[in-house]
Amino acid sequence: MPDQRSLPVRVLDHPASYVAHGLLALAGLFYFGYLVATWVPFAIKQLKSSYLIFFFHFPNALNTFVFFGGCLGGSVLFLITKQPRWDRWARCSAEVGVMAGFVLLATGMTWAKAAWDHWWVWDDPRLMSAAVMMLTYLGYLTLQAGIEDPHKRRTFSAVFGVLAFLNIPIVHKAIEWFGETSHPPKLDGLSDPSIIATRWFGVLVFLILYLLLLRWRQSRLTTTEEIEDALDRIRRLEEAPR
Amino acid sequence: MPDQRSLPVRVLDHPASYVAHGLLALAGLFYFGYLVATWVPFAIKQLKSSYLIFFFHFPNALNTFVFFGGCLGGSVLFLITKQPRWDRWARCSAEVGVMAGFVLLATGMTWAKAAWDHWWVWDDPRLMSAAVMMLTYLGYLTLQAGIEDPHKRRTFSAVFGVLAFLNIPIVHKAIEWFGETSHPPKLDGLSDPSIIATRWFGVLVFLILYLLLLRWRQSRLTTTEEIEDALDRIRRLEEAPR
Amino acid sequence: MNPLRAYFSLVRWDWAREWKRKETLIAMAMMSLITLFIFSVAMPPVQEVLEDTRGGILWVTFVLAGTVGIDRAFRGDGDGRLLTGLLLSPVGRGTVYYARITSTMLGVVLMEAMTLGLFMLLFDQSLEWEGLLVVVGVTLAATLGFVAVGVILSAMTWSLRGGDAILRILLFPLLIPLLSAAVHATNEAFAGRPIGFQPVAVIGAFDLVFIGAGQLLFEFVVDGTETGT
Amino acid sequence: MNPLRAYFSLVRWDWAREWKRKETLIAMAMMSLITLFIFSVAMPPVQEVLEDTRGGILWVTFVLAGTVGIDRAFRGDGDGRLLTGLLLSPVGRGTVYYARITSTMLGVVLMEAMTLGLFMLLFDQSLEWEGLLVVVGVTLAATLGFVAVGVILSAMTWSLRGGDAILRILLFPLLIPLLSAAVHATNEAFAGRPIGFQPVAVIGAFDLVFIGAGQLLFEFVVDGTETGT
Repeated sequence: MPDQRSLPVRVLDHPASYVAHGLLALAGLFYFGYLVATWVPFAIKQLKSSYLIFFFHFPNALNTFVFFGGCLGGSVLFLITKQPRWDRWARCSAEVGVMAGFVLLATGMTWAKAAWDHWWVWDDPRLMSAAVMMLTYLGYLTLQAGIEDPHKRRTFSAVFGVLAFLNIPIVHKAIEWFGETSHPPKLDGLSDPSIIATRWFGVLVFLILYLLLLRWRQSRLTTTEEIEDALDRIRRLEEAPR
Repeated sequence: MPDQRSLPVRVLDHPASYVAHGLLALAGLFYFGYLVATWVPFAIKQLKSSYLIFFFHFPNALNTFVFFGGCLGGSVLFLITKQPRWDRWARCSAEVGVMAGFVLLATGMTWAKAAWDHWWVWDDPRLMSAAVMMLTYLGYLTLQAGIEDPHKRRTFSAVFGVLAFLNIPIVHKAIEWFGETSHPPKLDGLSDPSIIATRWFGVLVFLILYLLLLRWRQSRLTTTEEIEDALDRIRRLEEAPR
Repeated sequence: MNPLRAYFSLVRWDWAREWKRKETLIAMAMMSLITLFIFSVAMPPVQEVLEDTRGGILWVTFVLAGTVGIDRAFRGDGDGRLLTGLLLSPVGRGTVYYARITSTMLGVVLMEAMTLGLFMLLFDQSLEWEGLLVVVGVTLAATLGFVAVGVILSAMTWSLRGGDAILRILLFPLLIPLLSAAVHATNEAFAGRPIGFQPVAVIGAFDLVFIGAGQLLFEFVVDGTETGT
Repeated sequence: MNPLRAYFSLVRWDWAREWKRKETLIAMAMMSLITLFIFSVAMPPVQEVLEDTRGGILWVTFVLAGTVGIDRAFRGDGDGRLLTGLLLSPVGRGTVYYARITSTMLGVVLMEAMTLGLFMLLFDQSLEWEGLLVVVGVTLAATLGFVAVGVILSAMTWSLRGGDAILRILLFPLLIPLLSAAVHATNEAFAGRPIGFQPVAVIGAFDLVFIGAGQLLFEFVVDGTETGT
């Protein structure tokens, strides 16, 4: 049977592309670490943990949004096209987004502990919105795991994927306004060009890394679902009246 | 068809016995009102509402216990004998008990407002236990109303009827111990013989009144259930293979 | 059929059904009563503490008891005939959605009115007329958003195994902005202060976004349900 | 079969089943997380207020999340095969009851451990070693009573329409003395004071009364279920 898939799909599915992607991510991470360790000005390094952690916090914050946005995109496209692959895209994006969110929360909490001596700061709108976002997307994954019928599962998850994303800006505004008003001091002086460049490079590196994860999860899920589909079709053929 | 019921049952079911019971209750209530208005010492009457209400509060408190005890008795007897009439006894006792409980709470709240200027006193263990008891027995009635299968309904309600009663002493002790400690002043000087006699007479009068209610509810419920049983048996006969 | 007439007849039909059995109303009222008592046991019901907790007690009670009603918005007799029946009727799905929001909200608002009265009586709270107006207005507006998003989720979860828990897991995180605005406004109103623009903005935005999205998405939920069962 | 061996094999079997899917554990953990966040939004998470509310926040969270697990104690795959299967097995009903208490309690205690840790981290609370021991002891003792009465009620309500709401309506009022004792003891422990004899007495009495009554009544609940479905 000749391979009927289009050229880009065949290239992306080839093992070599995974290896290349992985090597790229690895190289990026090393160079990122090198930049953090050597390039950014020494003055701010005195903040120690709260400073170093920032370069891991910021890229994960942005990437959390990117992948939750990916989940929104997949959900909308699934609702329009009804193609299972958009559901898989949305689901895997949510998984990777939740992972990035965990890194975001963990680095945020470490930072909070170092800077303000509390693990958690209820009135930091960014930390709180991230946590509420995480709760919402953990709910999304619970929903995906909790429905057996495939069409129902995909549709309902997509609907919730849209609602979940719509809520994010409202959550952020509400917590900014109604959180307690004992604002802890914020870190300043992060505008040195080397810092800006390094943190945006970090965003790119983590994006590459998480895209690798996304591809891996997607290909696993595709295989599983295709096998299930095939088994389903075989069973229906066997049961059908001749 | 000759009446096959035993003599006491026939006497109790006769309309004349209801009329007699009703007249007794009415006469009792009038005499009770007369006692409250004239016999008890004038000194305490200066407490006005908080004083008068006491003679309605106390009998209802005791009768609430009596009828919730009746519910317990009916529940236990149903579990042992499996006879539907004990379930009816328990259910109607709970209904009458809840009614007495409402009067208890209403008079208690009026008293609290008059004496301490608050409608509700969270640290009065008697008021609080009464409220928790009411919640529990409202739950009992919800359960009775929420199950269709008769055997299931009777069994489950009886089980809950036992649990509900067992909880009462624990509730009372817990609230006495852990309620907030800003105890409001209690009324004293209620030990005059005329007061004691009047309030116990009140207990008797309300007991007679509520027993009338209980009989009325029971006879209605018995009729309903017997009709349902008969319809059920007819349906089963019609459906049975000849 | 004229959508407006269809809407009113659906709401009337819903209410005739619920009013006959009152099961959902009673369940909501019981949950509200019980929640108030649990709070009085779990947190000291004294004035100094209540000043910080009254809005929270009230709104957590609203949400916990209201969710009982929302959970049942599509359950009907428990076998799904309700939603199927609604969809077979010659009525647009937007109409079904709005009718369902309306009748669910009626029940929830009744429960909230009872809860508010009881709360003020039992916890010895009082409100000026303006404060009462603010609380009523905020409650109505926030309940609209609560029910609008709840109904969509309820349409998705009622048929699932463990659906009542899933409904709560999906619904409560979405409600957090609504809750924080409503709690803030309620506390301000009880303290006799003006609530300002911010809670109104958050609640308004929530209502608009989720009613709009809800109407669009209800269509898809219905499609998912139809092929699913 | 030897009741003790039967008991252990039932508990093991339950846990193997739950551990494979983790559905109930995840649902409980999510409910606990969400409840903690709702409290932080509804009541100011500042130290002065928390001194009066921390025991309450903790225990209301325990009860709300734990009830999700208790609600599912007999649901199994949702079609009642679990309870029926258990009763067909050659095991005394008392053994089934205690095994079910044990495995439900394991799940609830896991959730509580997570909740306690997260609560102390997020709300910035700390406990001395003795205080921690007291909190753990009180939590275990109170959870035993909570689960013992919850399991009986769950066996009654799981098959009813709207059973999850009925379970809560029946269970929560019964829990009020347990809750007030546990909240009181937890607050004292966090404040570094001795808890005294009273909470121990109330929780102990609750445990004894409801485990005793539960074992006796479980028999009847099973009879009711068998003829009912």
